Amino acid sequence: MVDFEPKIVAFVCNWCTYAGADLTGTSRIKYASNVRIVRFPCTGRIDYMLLLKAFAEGADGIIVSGCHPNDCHYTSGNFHARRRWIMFRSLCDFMGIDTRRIKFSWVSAAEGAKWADIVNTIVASIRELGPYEDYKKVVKKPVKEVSNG
Amino acid sequence: MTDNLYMPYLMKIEKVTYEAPGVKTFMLKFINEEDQNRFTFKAGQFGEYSVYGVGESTFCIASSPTRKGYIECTFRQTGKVTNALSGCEEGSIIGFRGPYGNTFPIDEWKGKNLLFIAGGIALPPMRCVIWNALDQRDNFKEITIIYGARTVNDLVYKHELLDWERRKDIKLVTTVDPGGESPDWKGEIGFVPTIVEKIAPSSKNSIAIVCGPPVMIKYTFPVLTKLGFQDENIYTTLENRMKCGFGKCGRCNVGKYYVCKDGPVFTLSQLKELPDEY
Amino acid sequence: MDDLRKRAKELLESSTVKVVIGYEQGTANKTRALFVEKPEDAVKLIFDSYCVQNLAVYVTKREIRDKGKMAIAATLPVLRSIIQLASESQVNDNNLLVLGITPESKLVEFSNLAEVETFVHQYQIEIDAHNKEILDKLDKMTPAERWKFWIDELTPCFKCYACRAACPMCYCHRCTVDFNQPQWIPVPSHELGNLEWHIMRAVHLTGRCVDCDACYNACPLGIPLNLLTKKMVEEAKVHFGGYQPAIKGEHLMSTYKPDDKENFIQ
Amino acid sequence: MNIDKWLVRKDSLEKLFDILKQNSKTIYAPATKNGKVSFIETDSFSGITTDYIQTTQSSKEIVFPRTEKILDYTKNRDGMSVKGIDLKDIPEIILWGVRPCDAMGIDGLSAIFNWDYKDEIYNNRLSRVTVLGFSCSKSDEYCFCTSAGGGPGNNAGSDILFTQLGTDGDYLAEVLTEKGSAVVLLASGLFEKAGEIKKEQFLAEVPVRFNKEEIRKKLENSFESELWIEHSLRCLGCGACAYVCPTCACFDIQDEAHGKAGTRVRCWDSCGFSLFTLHTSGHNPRELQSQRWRQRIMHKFSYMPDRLSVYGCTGCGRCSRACPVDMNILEHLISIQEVIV
Repeated sequence: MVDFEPKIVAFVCNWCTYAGADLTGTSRIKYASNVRIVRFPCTGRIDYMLLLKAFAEGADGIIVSGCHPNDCHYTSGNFHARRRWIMFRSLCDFMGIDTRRIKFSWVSAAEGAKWADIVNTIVASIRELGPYEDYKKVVKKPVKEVSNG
Repeated sequence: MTDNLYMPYLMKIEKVTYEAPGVKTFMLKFINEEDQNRFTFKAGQFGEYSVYGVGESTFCIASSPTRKGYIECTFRQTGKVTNALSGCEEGSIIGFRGPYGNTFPIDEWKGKNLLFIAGGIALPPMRCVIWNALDQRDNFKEITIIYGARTVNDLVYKHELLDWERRKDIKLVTTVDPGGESPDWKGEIGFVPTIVEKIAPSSKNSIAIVCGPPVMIKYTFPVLTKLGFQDENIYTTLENRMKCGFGKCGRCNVGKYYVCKDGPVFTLSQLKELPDEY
Repeated sequence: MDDLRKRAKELLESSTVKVVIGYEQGTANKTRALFVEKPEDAVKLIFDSYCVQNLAVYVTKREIRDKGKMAIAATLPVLRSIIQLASESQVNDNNLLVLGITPESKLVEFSNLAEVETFVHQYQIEIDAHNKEILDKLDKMTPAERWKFWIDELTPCFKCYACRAACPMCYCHRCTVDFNQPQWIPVPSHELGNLEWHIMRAVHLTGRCVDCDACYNACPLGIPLNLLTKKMVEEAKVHFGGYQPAIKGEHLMSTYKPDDKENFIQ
Repeated sequence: MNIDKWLVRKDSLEKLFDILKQNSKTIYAPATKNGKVSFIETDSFSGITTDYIQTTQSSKEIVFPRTEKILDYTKNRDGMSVKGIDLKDIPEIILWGVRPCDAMGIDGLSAIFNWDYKDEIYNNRLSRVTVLGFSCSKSDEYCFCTSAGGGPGNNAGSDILFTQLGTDGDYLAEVLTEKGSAVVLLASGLFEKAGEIKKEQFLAEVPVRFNKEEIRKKLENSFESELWIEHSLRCLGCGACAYVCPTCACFDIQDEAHGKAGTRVRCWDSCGFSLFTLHTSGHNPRELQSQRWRQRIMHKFSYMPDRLSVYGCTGCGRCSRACPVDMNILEHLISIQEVIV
């Protein structure tokens, strides 16, 4: 898939990763433009359902990123999020959802370079994996003419 | 109507009128000319208005069947579809399926007095009948309209209320719930049932049409009976959750009657036969 | 189970409770729930190896709960569900009296829920061998194979929500799937709708499921959807050392430890 | 109505299946999955399960699918283009191995879908389905088709009804409709003239348990009866009974949007759910489970006979089999007959 441009959705927390991404921009660091950033007050607010909706609407890869533990603006948002990510990721893996397409990371407001690096690596790996055909097939087949019993 | 029952007409929103907080009126024109000419309906019928990608919602056709070339609907922004509808501006496209349901038997009321009692957002189904009657005014004797709302601002069709007030051949009484009046409010103050009792229209040779929230209807019926109205001369409309509008999806039944096919217009005598399931 | 019948009769006669929830003989060799309100009906109560339905689902049902104080004949899974419901403040000592039935089918009456909790904590939530075997078989598959397995299993689902109805932990007055602003889970039972519903159910039961198989027994199509919640029980053990329903205890998914271990966050 | 009766040898059944397959017909037949027998698209005769009393789900799914697109729309700059379902796309289907109670259910569905307004989608699906019914030689305590106006050998709704004469005897084939004779024409070699055959002796024994006319009369003034509450205490309000039932036709209409385009979908719904009648204002005419259980029974045994002169129940007993809490409809109907005066 030479000309495949993966669609990546990034769910990021406003205080650290978004600020980090902002820093990436202000310090003129180039990174892949495939990522679409969605800003959240905190990683604690990033709901597992949003990841499923992202895949349902055609995303090929997802980044979920927020403040490092103990840096959370709301003290415990990222701790709660971490526990949810651990369990949700196991469930996704158990159901066969390709967890290589979901990247979890901590990026602080000062780590502009790390943000660019994370985006570039995931875009490269998803470009190699190709579009998320399995999920797209399930979405495209919303209504079976006559489903079996 | 194509053979697919579920296929709506495509309608363009010609005019959007802001009636009250969260209440809007749409004037809709058929995009396809023949549908426009072929389309007829009677007072009291309703339709399914659809916003594509969101869903369908049920409300009555608020314009009178005597006014050709367009239909109007009034709705309050409460659910998923009505929220999407109130987001539509003039010129956008929505769908309309109908007309469904039975009608107010206007022809039988010729030569009678008409008493319209409406509450809050229930004036639209009445407005359709009122204009229908007014467009053949001399068929009817006295026409009285008693319309109440929670506050002055909640009164819908404000400009039409003024027209009706100026007309000599109608008696219009508007009221607001106690505490809902504005300083320069000249109309009545009080709940609709109490105002009906105060005005005490005569029940001789007259028909009463009542639409409004269930609590208003519950307290208005006894007043009308006390005034001497017969059960079969009191008409009202029932509102139930609906999806198809033509008796298939099975959810709007009250006992063995389907509000979308045997209603929405019922007389009080019919209502009394219905089991307590509405 | 004569002492259960005798005790139920006494409780009703002294009207310490308004209703006793137990099992009665059903059609064919099935058993089903019975709500005894009159002392003389207590004789219909039975208990045998067929009594597997989780009766705790009824303690949050409005028509039963509004009758007044309830007594419930509870086997181990039901006891666990009751403690989990108590920890989510759905039941308490003055609206529920528990008649425990131990794994050795002996009647043990608990005077309060704390006693039930100590009894329940004697037993760990263990996935039975048969299901553990299936879980291991699935773990050995590649993600693509697991995906195919689950899409095939979930496609026949017609979203009758019997799994939700039969689960004592699914007592929400209005479930997320019943909201349409926004409509998180598609209503139609096509492949995407089924996938998202079963993922949502597994996530909402993580850390709350007591592995009683009520959902699997209720599914009219025999879909092995209890494997999802069993996997989450196993994962909870692997990552956080497992959990036990506890009235005052922490809930697995609404607390955290600063040193929660993981190997995938960069 | 003179039904022409044919004899089909035991081993020519497989040949019939293959002939139908060769004529590129899609065949749905009972097959086992997860220990449950359901109608699944089958390509080989050997894949068909034969020793079962009833499939878990009825064959309703074939004429009234659980999810069905009714229109497509696309928003474009100058407006909206909406396309209905192309009725010609609906495939030809052979329904193999339908029990008489399922076939009879089609009459109930057709009554609803053709009450005043004709539902062309349903009618088109039905017109493309050929129902090959198989009579019942076994029944269990859930079956009550004989009380609901049907029977183990009832041919209502079937295009051809096969009755096996004895455990591994040949089949009596009663051809009832043009679609049936079309199949006979297709495989005329396999159908031999059948003499006078009394099929009753090979049918299952299903005792009559109640009189549906009597129940219908009693239901008329039983709206306020306490029975509804007592019966429905253990009902959990799921949709299993409605979705396995051959005559339940209630549906929901939902829109699905993906960007600029989307579909409007009709999908199954159940009166057992509280959402079924919930108003946006929060008011719900049927708030309690007892009211919803009453609606289920009244609709099938009182409203449908009154309005559509067809009962909404064929006595298959599926709802009792599928119910997680053993809400046995037969038991409730019998107690209605005895208790309500």
